[in-house]
Amino acid sequence: MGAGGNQIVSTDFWSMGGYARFVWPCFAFAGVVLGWNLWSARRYYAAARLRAERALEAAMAAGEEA
Amino acid sequence: MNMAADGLSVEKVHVWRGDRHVLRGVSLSLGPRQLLHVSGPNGTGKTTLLRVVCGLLRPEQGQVSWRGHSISSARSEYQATLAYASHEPALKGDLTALENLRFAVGLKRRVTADELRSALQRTGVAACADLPARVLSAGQRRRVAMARVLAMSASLWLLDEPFTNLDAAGSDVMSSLLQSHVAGGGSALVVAHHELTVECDMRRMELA
Amino acid sequence: MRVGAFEAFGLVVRRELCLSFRRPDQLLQPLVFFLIVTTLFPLGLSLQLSLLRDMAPGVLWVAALLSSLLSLDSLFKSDADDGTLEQLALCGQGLTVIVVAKTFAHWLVTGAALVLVSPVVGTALGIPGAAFATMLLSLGLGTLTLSWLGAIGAGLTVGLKRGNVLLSLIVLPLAMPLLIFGAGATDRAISGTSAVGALYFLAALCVFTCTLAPFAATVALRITLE
Amino acid sequence: MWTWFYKLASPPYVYAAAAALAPWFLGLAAITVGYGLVDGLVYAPPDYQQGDAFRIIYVHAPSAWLSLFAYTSMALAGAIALVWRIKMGHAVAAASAPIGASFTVLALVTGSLWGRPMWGTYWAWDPRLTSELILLFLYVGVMSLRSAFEDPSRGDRAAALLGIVGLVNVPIIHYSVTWWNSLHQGATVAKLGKPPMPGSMLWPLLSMLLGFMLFYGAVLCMRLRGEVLNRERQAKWVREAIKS
Repeated sequence: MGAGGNQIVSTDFWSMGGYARFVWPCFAFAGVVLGWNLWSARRYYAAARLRAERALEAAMAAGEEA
Repeated sequence: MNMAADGLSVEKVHVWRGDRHVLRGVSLSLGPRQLLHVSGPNGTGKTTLLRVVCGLLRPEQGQVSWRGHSISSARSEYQATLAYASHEPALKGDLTALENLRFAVGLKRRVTADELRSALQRTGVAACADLPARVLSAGQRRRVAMARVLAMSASLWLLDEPFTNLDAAGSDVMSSLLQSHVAGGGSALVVAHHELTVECDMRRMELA
Repeated sequence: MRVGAFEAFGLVVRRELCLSFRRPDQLLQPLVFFLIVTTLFPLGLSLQLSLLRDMAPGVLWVAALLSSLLSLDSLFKSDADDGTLEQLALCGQGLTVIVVAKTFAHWLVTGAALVLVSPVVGTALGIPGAAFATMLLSLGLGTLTLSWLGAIGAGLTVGLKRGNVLLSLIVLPLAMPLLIFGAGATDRAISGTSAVGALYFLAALCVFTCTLAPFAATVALRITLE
Repeated sequence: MWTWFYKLASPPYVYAAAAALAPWFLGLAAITVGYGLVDGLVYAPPDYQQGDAFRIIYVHAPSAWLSLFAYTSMALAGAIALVWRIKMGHAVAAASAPIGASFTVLALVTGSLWGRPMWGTYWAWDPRLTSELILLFLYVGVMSLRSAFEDPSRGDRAAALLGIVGLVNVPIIHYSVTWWNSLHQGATVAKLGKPPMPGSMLWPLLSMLLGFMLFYGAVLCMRLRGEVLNRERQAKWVREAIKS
């Protein structure tokens, strides 16, 4: 699992060599963006499907459906 | 159909406006010395059909061809042979009637001021040739638009509700112009709600 | 005896100029806006000419950009509203000739006028006379390029209700290289170093935009005219 | 060969293909990003200059690359749709835009957080970040133009044209911003470039990049199904798909 040895002790890992204030927010925000993409894609698909179903009902109601 | 060989033919044109299926497989053909009167309730796509025929709107499906060639291949040559009068008279308010004609017709063919004045004369608005279009009444503006169609001497007339805002005299002038145009070998596609009193080879098409 | 393309070009330019000069007040508005915006900066910053001179190229160019943007809306709007744009599109000359003529006439009336007024603004902002030549040249190239970028934006947004906000949103990012090289050239001219490098880039941008934009603007208008 | 291209143009095929591919893309993306994170955060040695702050590159570089990649694929899909009148191209362009915009925001935020220790401020008009910001403006322009039209097919075509014009301008903008930056600041300020990296640092970066690309593929497929449904609502096959 990866070339460089694990010379980073777990307590020191979280401090990120003193830059924790910058590194972790970056990765957290990356998680937020990836999560938002998945959530909004799913929501967009669900909304589109709903509109399609409503159009189908309207068409059925209008007797267009063969 | 040899009629389509030297005239306009529209085959199974489909147009959607968003979700509305505005034109459902419309077909028509129009040869020289023929007038086609298109009528139908509002919103059935009469204006859309005109815009497809004059090449402004490309249909999703279907074909429009003029003298055997598809209009999308030679769009500007085709548009040079037609005169389109839309629902509005399409005049610049700040320009005089004569200037409006000069700039509109002058783009299609070289034309002298006298020819333009005689066209205005024939539609009965020669008096307001030098008045700015904004001071003219709706009927006068419609007559100026009629003069523009006349001055273009196009072989195909596409007219959208040409009789709106016209009084009795104006309607007679319009009918006689249509009749002489069709008799002279031209063809015309007219969108109108009411009956047309034009003695010529006239067919009617109802858009449902 | 069909009318040739050049003759049609000349006729449309004459039509646009005739229309513009029928309403001279509308011609003055962008110029007055240009003057107003440039007077804002000294009020907001300071009246020492020495300080103003450092900011002058940027101020001048931002003001020129914004006032040109203001007048872009009128490029197709009035014709689209009264239906004459369709008549022009259907005159058998092809939409590109019409777009080129209208944009060129629009530049003459707005961009060129701006360039003529800019010496007044330049002196007000402390730009030395020696730098005027470069400033005028860079503004001329810049406003012409902007008119063409604006023609694409106006073609896309002319049919929309709140179109002019969207027009600025679309055109400004594309005009940023213009601002960089334009202000850069004027800045160098003021500091006495040779501004030829920036002017070459500006000229390249201008030629590039003037050759490709007409086709993009034609496609844009064709989408709107549908 | 052409049947493959022709199939891409038929909405039901695209709809079904997107549904099938999405989970694969997502799974592969999870694996590669997981590996990249662990390898990048734990095993990669700290940079001799920036220490552990350099690890931000494992998020900044892939998102900056993706923001440009998504814009290019949006513009090309739009161009194909505009020229060959293939409606699915517009669906792909419409699906790709928000993903690209979100990655641009991610690149900007991570870029400024990374810049803070180096420049002392969150924003120092670094040429790459400035180009990224202008790219975000281009995204917003295309997306708002697409939604400004009532008729979706005209909105699609207008956005496709703006996408092409924007794509042509991206290199011009990037070059002129770099020229402008070198003019005023000179090259002394350490720019956000990728420092020359040994293998142990490079592998996590490549796997994060691959992971982000796969993730983009996954979300694109998911959004694409919604876009296809919106555009084909009246079609027969949609009714069968809905009923099943």
